[in-house]
Amino acid sequence: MTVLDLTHSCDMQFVAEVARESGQNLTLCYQCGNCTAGCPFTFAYDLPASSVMRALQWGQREAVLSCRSIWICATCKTCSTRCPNNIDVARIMEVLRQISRREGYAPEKQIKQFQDSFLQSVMRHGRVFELGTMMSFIARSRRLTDMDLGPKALARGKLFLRARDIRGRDEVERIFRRYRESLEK
Amino acid sequence: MPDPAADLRIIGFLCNWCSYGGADTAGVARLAQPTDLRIVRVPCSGRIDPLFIAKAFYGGADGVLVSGCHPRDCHYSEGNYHARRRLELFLRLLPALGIDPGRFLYTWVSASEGQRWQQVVADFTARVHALGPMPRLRETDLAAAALCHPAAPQEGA
Amino acid sequence: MRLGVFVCHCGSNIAATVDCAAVALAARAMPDVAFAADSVYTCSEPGQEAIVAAVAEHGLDGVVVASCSPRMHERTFRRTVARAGLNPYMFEMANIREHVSWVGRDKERNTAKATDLVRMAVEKLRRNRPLTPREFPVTRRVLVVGGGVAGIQAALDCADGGLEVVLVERASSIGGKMAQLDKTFPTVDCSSCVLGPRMVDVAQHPGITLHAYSEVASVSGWVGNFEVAVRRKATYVDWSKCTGCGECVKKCPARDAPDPFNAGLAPARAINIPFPQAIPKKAVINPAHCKQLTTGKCGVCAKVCPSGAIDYAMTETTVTEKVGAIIVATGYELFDPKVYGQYGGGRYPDVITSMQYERMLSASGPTGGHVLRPSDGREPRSVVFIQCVGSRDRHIGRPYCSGFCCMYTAKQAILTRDHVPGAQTYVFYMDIRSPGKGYDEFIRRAMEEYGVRYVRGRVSRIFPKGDRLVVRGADTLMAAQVQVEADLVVLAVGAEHAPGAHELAATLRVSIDEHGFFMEGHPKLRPVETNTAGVYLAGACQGPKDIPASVSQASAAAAKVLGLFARGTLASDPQVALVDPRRCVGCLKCLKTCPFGAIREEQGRDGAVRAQVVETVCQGCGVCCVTCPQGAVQLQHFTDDQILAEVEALCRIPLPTCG
Amino acid sequence: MSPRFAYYPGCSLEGTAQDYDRSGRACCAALGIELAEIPDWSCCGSSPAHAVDAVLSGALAARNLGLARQGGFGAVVTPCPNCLVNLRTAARDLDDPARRERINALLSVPCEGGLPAVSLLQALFEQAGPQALADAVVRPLAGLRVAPYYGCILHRPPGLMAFDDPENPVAMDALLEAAGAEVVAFPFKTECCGASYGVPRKDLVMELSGRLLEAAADLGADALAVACPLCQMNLDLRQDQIAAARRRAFGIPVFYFTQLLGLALGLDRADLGLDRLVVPPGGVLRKLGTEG
Ligand SMILES: Cc1cc2nc3c(=O)[nH]c(=O)nc-3n(C[C@H](O)[C@H](O)[C@H](O)COP(=O)(O)OP(=O)(O)OC[C@H]3O[C@@H](n4cnc5c(N)ncnc54)[C@H](O)[C@@H]3O)c2cc1C
Ligand SMILES: Cc1cc2nc3c(=O)[nH]c(=O)nc-3n(C[C@H](O)[C@H](O)[C@H](O)COP(=O)(O)OP(=O)(O)OC[C@H]3O[C@@H](n4cnc5c(N)ncnc54)[C@H](O)[C@@H]3O)c2cc1C
Ligand code: SF4
Ligand code: SF4
Ligand code: SF4
Ligand code: SF4
Ligand code: SF4
Ligand code: SF4
Ligand code: SF4
Ligand code: SF4
Repeated sequence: MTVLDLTHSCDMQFVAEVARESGQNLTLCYQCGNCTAGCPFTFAYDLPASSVMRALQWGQREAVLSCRSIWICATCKTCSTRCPNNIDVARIMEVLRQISRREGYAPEKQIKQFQDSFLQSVMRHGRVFELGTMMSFIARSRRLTDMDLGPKALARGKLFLRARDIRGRDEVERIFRRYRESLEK
Repeated sequence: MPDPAADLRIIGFLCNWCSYGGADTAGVARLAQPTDLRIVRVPCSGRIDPLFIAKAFYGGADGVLVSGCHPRDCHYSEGNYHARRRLELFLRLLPALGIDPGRFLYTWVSASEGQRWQQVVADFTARVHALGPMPRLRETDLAAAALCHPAAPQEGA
Repeated sequence: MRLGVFVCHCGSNIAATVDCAAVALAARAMPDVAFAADSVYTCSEPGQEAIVAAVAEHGLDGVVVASCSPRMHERTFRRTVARAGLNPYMFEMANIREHVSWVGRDKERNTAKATDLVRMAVEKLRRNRPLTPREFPVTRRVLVVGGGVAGIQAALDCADGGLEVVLVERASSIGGKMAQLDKTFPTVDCSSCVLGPRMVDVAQHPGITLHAYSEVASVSGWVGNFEVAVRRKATYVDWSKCTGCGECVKKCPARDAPDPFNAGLAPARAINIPFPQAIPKKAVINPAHCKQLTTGKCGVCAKVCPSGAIDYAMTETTVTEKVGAIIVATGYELFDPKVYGQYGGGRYPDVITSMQYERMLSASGPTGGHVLRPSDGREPRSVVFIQCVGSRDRHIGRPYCSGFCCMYTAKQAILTRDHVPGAQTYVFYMDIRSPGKGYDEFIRRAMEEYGVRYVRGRVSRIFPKGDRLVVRGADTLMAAQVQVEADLVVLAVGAEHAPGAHELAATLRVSIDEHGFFMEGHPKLRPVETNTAGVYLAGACQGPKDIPASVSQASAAAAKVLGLFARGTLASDPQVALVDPRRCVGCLKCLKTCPFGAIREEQGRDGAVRAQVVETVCQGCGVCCVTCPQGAVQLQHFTDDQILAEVEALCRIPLPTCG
Repeated sequence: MSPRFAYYPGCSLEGTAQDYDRSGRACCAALGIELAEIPDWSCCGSSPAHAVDAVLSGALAARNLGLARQGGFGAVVTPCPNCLVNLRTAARDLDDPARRERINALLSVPCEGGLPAVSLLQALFEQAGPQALADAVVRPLAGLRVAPYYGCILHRPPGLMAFDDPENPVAMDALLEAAGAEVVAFPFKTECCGASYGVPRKDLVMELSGRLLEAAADLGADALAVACPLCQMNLDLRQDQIAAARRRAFGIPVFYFTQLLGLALGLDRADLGLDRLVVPPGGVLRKLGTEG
């Protein structure tokens, strides 16, 4: 392990950015560990939630934005519900995920690909077309997955083979378009 | 360099036991506040004669803040009830005196409520700044103000 | 008039954000100011001597000190000017620290504001008159409210000092929480061995009158002469006859009454004596559970009582006590962990509170000192303690540390190993607060000698698994999610204010803080006094405190009372109202509004009725002054003239003299 | 007087969770709760949208609130907890002028304010309630041991959802008990099932849903009752995958709570979509004395 140089590695602008976007006061965290203790995904995290909070307090931008945990977090809100300091940890995780995505980090490629596939489907059809989302994900990730489920779902009429667009499809597409434009501005 | 004259004249009447203590608590906790307010210490909010406030406005105060103990916490049992009755009456008379009621605030702050005090001062100062300096009153207004003296016929009527 | 002004730097506390020299310079131009200077620490000896010297050298008639809050040092400087030969009331303070330098960031504005405050003080002082206090006799008796360890100590110290003591306790026995404890840290000696004899002393001391099962109903009067109404609740047992034999308790068929003494671990009978060492050891009927009192069918206790003490018709009574001072020692209440749904919120029988565990450890408790799981009566092999339950948690509105739970948890973990050899103990903690003498060594012993396993992290939830409980937490030092399987979980619940503290504070006219604990006069300089003269604080009613701290504070409060009564008389505050007989028309409006009944009707020699203030009764609130249509009654030191002079000092326009 | 709600099914209820949709509508109809589907509703964005951006997510949900407002409804009911979070968050944001402006900048038809949204569970609990349900039961679920599983976000965060106890919710328990079932004290009522990670990170679902199934099996539950399409999919459709990953067979049918209520109410079997369950419910139905 290398020495962490606190004088030079602490990015307070980053801390301020997260605080502003999330509306949370990061100094409130006293590292009780409750978020880590309650989080159902801690077993899969590379940085437990309370360590994300700590690294964030110390402005460890790179460590935080490149960690897998912020992508794996499912926004289940257990942490926010139990934090003794009323910190909405889930909101912070979400903001970190958004920044991480904006800045081109994607340590959990497949999660990002799945999200992209999902939103693409919403944009095209106005509603999610489940089979389409799956196909798009398989195309993006080049991974064949859940081949065992298709027949089961089909047999029980849980899967449609063709997308049905809603009338307001264009309106939904425009939401995405305007969003993209707003980012460019 | 900010102009010290930019401070408006805000006069606070504070009871010694609760609100003056609350202002001290805010000070001890270094809770930053705007500088406009000057505090007159009185033993009890029940000591505050509405005429003091009317005269302060006449004298050019841009805002007047009165703060006492919370309703059931008065050091003198019931002084703040007297104050409340008088000041509520006074508040209703303000427009007749040509004074924007926004320039006057009556509130409660206890000795432990440093943060609340900070908030009260910040909010009230901002409110007074939004109204700007107090227009000059006429002597006749002040004569009218004398009517709000609690011993004058209105009270109890 | 020749006035002197001293502007204090308070080291850099004031000088950093106020130009003190400029304030002094400006003061020199104020009317009647003959001398003005700045001074580094005005309250220090050289600072005070400079005032004394300046008074002599410049022939001053009055002094203004611009420094900290008058609540801090007004008395100090009044003594200084008295030493300089002036009347102590020829003194004013301008608060340029708490109200200026500590809250304003802009030096220029602060300096202007400080100058204004000095001008106000000068204008007021120009209108001050010398005042002289009067002496009045005091009642050399003291009321102690609350009979926990703090109240007991205060009562005994006062009584040993020769005062008559009235001790009022809400429960049927004194002893408070300490009586419920098994052993106490850091010595781990038996609680009842330490406290028991002190309780007996209370019962036997000729100077102490004990009103148990009683509460303070109302208080009137003032320091030196309070009148207290004590409400003695109905016990339905004539205590003058009851011998505490306990026959009634054994035979009572109503067995589901709550038992606060055992913290709800077991039910009590409708007629009960809380514990064998109770003082007084008398029976009390719980009217909500007694079959006779609820349905009219039973009367067993009356039949079995050998002394004929049972009295179902008893009603509450009130006695009046005259005292000169009051010590509040009402202690604290334990946090109810039901709000923590994630810890079971009362649903899991084997998740208990620390006080329940204390009763379980106690040989006189419902399990006879055996550690047994409430669910199945089995001895636990693994006990998990969770600290900070209901403390340091803003989420539930309890941001403060309860101070003693780290220590008692270590104690209970140690005792667990003594009671159940081989049992494994775990403690989830966030920080360990053990600053007393021998305290940290105690914690270390728990870890090193007793093998208590400390886990640094909060517990997120508890859930059942088979007949055990899984405690899911984190070890933040390992950055890991951890879990422990427990047979018994003990929640180290924190302290909150005693029930009824708000009402008692209102009755006594003292303040409480935002969490309902009583407010001390000053955290460092007046920690056992309140801002109401003659009312003192002892023990956990002022904030969470362990036994050593509660006892120290109780002795300190007793010393304060003994000091107050050291002379047979007290000096009254001369800042009282005064009626100008030439202006008074005898309407008596003032008499009706005075909250203290301090105004009397007086017939003058001319036969006309006028108001007159009884100086020793007047508390100086000034309510009467505003009421008087003639401006005839004026509060000395806070006259209309003086207050308006302060207002005028701030105004751009001279005030007219109307009204 | 039956209260009329705007009904927002959400995408899953047209696809994998049609049985939830049908059984939910049928229960509401039987208990006098009138639902009217929001015409031409669109996807709320689900979790991927708020993974990307709060305003984008807000706009996708707000379009639907706008449509419901146009329809003159006072409240929206949705069966899906994920949709509920998005609708509630959007409703809150729409009541804040600054955020409303940012959301409306993305919408073709601006939405001038929020609209209360409640879960189907809350609607059934508050509009009908256990007593009314018990009164309407024709075939009690006697002897059926059900583990109620609420999922993680149905009641969380408490500030936003403002219904039931976030740590130990009881609304579904009460309804199932009213339907005559024996409700198991399920310790993982609000633990996460792995959410939408089934596709991109199957291992997460295997672990989390695996824990749930094991706990239910250890408690001897005959069935799980759920209120979320994702939970149902993870626990039911993926139950074989989980069994393989954890080397333990479960065979626990996973019902939507509305399907169980529907059974007790004696509703038409065709409306309950029991044939769509992947883990066959036959054993359970036999236990109830009604062949599957
Ligand atoms: C589980 C546990 C274990 C502990 N172990 C230790 C230990 O080992 N060592 C240690 O130093 N400390 C220990 N403590 C702390 C200890 O309990 C307190 O320090 C101590 O009890 C404080 O004493 P007190 O007299 O101030 O308050 P209390 O003990 O609370 O006594 C207050 C008394 O006032 C009475 N009262 C309240 N209100 C009124 C009213 N309005 N009118 C009349 N009477 C009233 C109450 O009935 C009570 O008798 C422990 C605390 C707990 C919870
Ligand atoms: C850096 C620092 C910062 C601190 N800050 C704070 C703070 O912010 N707030 C706070 O509450 N506490 C603070 N403290 C603690 C504070 O200093 C002590 O609580 C306090 O000084 C104790 O007072 P005392 O009178 O008991 O002892 P002392 O201050 O030590 O006074 C003892 C006196 O006795 C004299 N003396 C010693 N032996 C003899 C003898 N044999 N004969 C005659 N005289 C003798 C000594 O010369 C001394 O004058 C701080 C301490 C330190 C070290
Ligand atoms: S629960 Fe809250 S205070 Fe505790 S570590 Fe997590 S964010 Fe920090
Ligand atoms: S919201 Fe995210 S970080 Fe918080 S407990 Fe759930 S998964 Fe973990
Ligand atoms: S008088 Fe007050 S302000 Fe001056 S040095 Fe003393 S404490 Fe500080
Ligand atoms: S009331 Fe009678 S029986 Fe009961 S303890 Fe007293 S003397 Fe004994
Ligand atoms: S009369 Fe009441 S207290 Fe006495 S024995 Fe019967 S139930 Fe118990
Ligand atoms: S004393 Fe210890 S356990 Fe108690 S609140 Fe403070 S830190 Fe927590
Ligand atoms: S109110 Fe004034 S005038 Fe009337 S009796 Fe009292 S002092 Fe005299
Ligand atoms: S100042 Fe007046 S009202 Fe107040 S106690 Fe004295 S006499 Fe009574």
